[in-house]
Amino acid sequence: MIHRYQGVVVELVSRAVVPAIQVFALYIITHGHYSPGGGFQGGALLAASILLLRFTQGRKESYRRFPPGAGFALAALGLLIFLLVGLASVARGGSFLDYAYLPWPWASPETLRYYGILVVEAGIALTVWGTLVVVFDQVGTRTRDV
Amino acid sequence: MKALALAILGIFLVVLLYAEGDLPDRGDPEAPASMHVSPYYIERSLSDTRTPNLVTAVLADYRGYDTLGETVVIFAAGLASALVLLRGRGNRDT
Amino acid sequence: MDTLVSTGPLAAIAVSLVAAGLIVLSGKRPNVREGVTILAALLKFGIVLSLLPRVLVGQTPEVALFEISPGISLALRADPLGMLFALSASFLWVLTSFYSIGYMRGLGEHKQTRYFASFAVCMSATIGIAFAANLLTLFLFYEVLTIATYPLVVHKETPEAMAAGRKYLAYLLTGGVVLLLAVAWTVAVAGSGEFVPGGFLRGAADHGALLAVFLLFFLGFGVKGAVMPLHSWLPSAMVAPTPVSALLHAVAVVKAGVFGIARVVGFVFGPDLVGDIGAVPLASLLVGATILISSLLALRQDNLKLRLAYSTIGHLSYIVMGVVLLAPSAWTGGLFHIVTHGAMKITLFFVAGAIYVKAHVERVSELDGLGRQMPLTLAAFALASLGLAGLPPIAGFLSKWYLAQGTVESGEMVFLALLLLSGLLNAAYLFPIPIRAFLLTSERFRRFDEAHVLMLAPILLAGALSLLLGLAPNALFHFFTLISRTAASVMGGGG
Amino acid sequence: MFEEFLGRYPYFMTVILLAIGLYGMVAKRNLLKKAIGMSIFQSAIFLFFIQGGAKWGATVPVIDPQRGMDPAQYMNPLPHVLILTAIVVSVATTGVSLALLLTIYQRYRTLDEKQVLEEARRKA
Amino acid sequence: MNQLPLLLPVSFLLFSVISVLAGIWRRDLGYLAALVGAAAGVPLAIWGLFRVLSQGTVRYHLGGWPPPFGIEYVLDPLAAFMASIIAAIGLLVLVYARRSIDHEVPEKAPLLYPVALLLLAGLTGIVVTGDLFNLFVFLEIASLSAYALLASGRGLAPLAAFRYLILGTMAGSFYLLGVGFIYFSTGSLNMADVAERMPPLYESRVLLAAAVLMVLGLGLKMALFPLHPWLPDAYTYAPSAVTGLIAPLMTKVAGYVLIRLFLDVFGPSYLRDTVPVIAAIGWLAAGGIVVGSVMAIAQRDFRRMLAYSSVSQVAYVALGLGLGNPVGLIGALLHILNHAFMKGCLFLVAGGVRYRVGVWDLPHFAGLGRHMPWTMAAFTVAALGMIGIPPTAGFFSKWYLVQGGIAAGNWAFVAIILASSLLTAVYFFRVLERVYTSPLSPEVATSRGSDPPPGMLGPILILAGGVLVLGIINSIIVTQVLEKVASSLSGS
Repeated sequence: MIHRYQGVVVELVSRAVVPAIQVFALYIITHGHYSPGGGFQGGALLAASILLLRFTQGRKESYRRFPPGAGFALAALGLLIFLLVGLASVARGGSFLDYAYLPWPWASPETLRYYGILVVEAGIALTVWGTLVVVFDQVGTRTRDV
Repeated sequence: MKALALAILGIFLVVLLYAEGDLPDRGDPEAPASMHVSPYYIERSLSDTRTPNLVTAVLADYRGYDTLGETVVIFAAGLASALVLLRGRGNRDT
Repeated sequence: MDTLVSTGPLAAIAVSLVAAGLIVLSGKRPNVREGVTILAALLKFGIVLSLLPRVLVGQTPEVALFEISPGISLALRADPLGMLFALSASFLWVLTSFYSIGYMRGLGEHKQTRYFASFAVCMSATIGIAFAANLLTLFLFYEVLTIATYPLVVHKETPEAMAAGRKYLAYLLTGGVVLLLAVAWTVAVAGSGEFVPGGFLRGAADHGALLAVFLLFFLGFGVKGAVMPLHSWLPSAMVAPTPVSALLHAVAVVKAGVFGIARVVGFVFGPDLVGDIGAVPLASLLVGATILISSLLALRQDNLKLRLAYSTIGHLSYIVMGVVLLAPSAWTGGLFHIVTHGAMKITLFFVAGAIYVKAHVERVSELDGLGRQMPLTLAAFALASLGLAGLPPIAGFLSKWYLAQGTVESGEMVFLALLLLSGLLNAAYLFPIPIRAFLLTSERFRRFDEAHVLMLAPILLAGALSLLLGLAPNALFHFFTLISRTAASVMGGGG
Repeated sequence: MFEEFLGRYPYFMTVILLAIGLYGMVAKRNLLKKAIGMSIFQSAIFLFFIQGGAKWGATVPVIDPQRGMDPAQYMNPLPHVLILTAIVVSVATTGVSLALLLTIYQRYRTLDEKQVLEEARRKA
Repeated sequence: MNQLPLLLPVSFLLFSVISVLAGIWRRDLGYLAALVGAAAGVPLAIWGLFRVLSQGTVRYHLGGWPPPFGIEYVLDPLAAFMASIIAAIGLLVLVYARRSIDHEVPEKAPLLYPVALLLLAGLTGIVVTGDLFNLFVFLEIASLSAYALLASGRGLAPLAAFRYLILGTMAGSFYLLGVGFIYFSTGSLNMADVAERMPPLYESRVLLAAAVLMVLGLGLKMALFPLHPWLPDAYTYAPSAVTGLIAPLMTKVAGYVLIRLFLDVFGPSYLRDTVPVIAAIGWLAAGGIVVGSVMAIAQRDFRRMLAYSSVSQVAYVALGLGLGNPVGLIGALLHILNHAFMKGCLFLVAGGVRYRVGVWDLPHFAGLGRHMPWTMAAFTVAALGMIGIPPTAGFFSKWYLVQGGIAAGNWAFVAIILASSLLTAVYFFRVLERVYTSPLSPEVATSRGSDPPPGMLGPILILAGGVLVLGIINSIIVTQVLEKVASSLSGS
């Protein structure tokens, strides 16, 4: 499934589209506070961009852009961010995931919550991104001979 | 096995149709679900979290821990599918 | 009755458990292993004996350990009845230990470590049963005894032994389950299950339910006590090595069953209540039938150990009969029979084992003339046979005498007749053995060749004990005092 | 009457979908079809939750300054949140199930339950 | 704020993530991190248990939001009790897993340990949560991990895992649907809040439907007869360490959820008196006990036999619940603990035999008593426990269950419990007989005879010792922990 697509149009368009998808994904993640969106959706888009690379650029190129092992690292990192945000408020005496206790004493609780949500959404996005690519890589590299 | 499966299906349908009578109507503003917990989110979200999107506010803050669990589920799925497909070199058990 | 906190009962149990561990560890060195066995046997007997003086002056050494179920402790108490059983079992263990070593070495048996270790665990459990102060504790040790006996039954590992083992487990585990139900039911209606002389169940439930509980107890313990029709595991289990048959299937295991029945009648229900709920007719019918039928069956056995096994079944039912007749003399006779039958039957089994080791004979019909080769052994056999048949001055006479008195007291003249008849039957199946051995001759046995002293000495001692108990029932260990005190407390307990 | 119908029919639709999904899960012999049935079943549950969050005369749960913060003006956000989570769970389950199907296919070259068992017996 | 309830699941999660990251760097470190995580869980769980027992239930508001609005964690005696079991079994099995996994499925090792930790996180999350939906999320975490772990065996393992996945997802969905019904009729997801708002709705059909659906779902998860057919295959093909982890915990936690729903959500009076759901569970369990035991007798594969025995043993838990009285419930809870130790021990023994002998057919057990003395001694203890011979732990759960049956006047249940211990004796003594009295089978005789390496033998012996110790101290557990849990039943 992961091989280079023989065709100039597809190659060029996909090269152009991938960054656009990724920017849009960032928008989705960050704009989740005001409109439907957030980490899951954005993460899925990010993953989609990588999958597009995998479909069109072939192994060599797309593995250079996004190594197969990076999926695990990203997924773990995203989850780690989530957990650490939670534990950060624990460290300051609050409840787990109580963003009002985040270590940034100058801001008001609601502002802290606002940014807390943002950080958490970013963590989710990383996890979703990494995991979807991992699943694809696992299944995709196996189905070549099927 | 088959009989068991169909029995489950039968019980399931009977239960669902039996329950139908006492479920609140669709869109009923007086339904318990709309009366009890959710008004709190609608009224407080903006002042608590400065987030107008209620779904995001509930998802990532009020019920943020569910979302952590959800992230773990995704993470678990990644690990799980990789674990299932892991295969050692020269260890093709077919 | 004074109670007295004492770790004695606990130590008596622990000694052989620890010994079992040491035996396993020293498995590679037979001498150490057997040294441990002997030492543990002596030590255990010593500990039990050391409790005796205090019991005789009316104190009750007891110890309650941790709770094993809310409100029920693992409690041990050396009351006269328990002392009676513990004393006879632990004394006979000493004899059997010596005998075992001679027997196992004489035959070069395999897996002796497993054998001695299981034996030690069995003895722990037996003493635990004797000293148990409440139903749950009794049940715990009872089940341990069941399991620990299993390796001994299957010791030979022949297909026959394995089949006997399965049969043994099927009967005994089922009995255990029935017993568990009875114990749980008792605890459910009465609270704790702590033994009280004269019983504690009166008024705890209506008579129908109590009758059901009693029958469950009777069946549960009756399996071990080999009351017909629950007896058939016992003859099968005779495939075990003879010391096992001797101690466990004549003294410890089966006596644990009848001891349990005595406990239940005397200390859970109380004789009066047992009478009131109408349990006596059924129980005594079973027991009477057992005495008669087992004696008849014993007559038909050619295999010496099987004949002894059926004889055991009958004699166990003597004890049960004494217990369920509910008269003081019957109790005295029944309980005394625990001791006397133990001494006599162990003699007989020891002899059977010695014959097997020295002459490799298992059948009665092949014994002709053996008296030449092993006169001392067979003399002991003759002595014990006379005792079992109930001839004075040997121990069996006394217990039968009291039993007979009991039948008169309770007005059950049928049982008196039964007693006399079965005495005749006893004579009929036991006397031919020494008679053949001494009076007939055969080519095979000419030379004087007694068993090894490790086997012979226990035989003679056990035989001597049978005689001594008949001449002076209170000699040595004050068995008779213990018994009369038990009977008095149970009958006078008012419950 | 029509109101009544509108208030009830989504539920019956959901039940029908649930039944289809459940039937697929339990009665189909092809493993992939079982997985598809599972997806249908889960989706039906999502619909059940979502339609339960509806409220006549209310809008999407994003605070609109013109409408203020009156609970009657917005739909119940909680079912949406729950279903977002449940969707993720469903995606995860589907992913794992596909990975499993892939291994099964690689080992036995078929996804028919009976044939898989026959193959396994043949190999053993 | 007392962070205690949170610590267990979150620390498992954290170490799982660390284990993945460390494993990318160096494979051994992944295992080490997982082991540290599991080891950290035990003192936390025990600490939690003591804390709860001395100072009462700890309630924890995640995100700082008060209960009906936020998610609540409730560490009460029951939850702390379950968490301790999970943590203890988890640690022992992870220690054991190293050698066993390297022997059976070495290629799976890099990811197996993080997934195992996720399983533990999921199970502890289920145990401490006080929120119906959060429970679903953690149930799915645990289930997903379990599917993957079970699928990592050889042969038919993926198919067995797939079947389990289908049925497990069905079960989860039933549960979710039940949560939906509860939510739409009460408006709340918090267990305590739901329980409060429920009594006026006791006539509602929706509530009944929710109860039936949830019981159906959890019955599937806990392999309650007749919903058990997924279990034997799943346990038979998985690597032995995996079965050793999942068999003691997974079905029991589903049983725990059932108990939790019964006690704290629907309320005992509803499920027991208003609608006879509890009685139905009891009768199904009675059927399961018999069927599981009989099927176990018919098996030739050691682990398949154990799997069917699990069907029967988990039905004990359901039966204790089905009795609907405090003593029965104590029996059920005690059996969760005892069975975790006994079954864990037995499956680990199976792995040990596999390690030395290579197979786990019953005929190959012949003569192993000499060959691997310690392993088989542990096996003997655990088997006696399963049969219910005192003083092992198994006897005492049977004891309380029988007492519960007598108290409920339900003689049929009493008879079934007692009869099933005899059936259990049949299939275990059959093995014991082989182990100790048959000659070694020829294939085995050639291999080196000894117990498995200490890393595997240690956990086996600890579990076997636990079977004995738990029997001796059962009264402490009952009076200190379980009676507090069951007392809520005696009032009504």
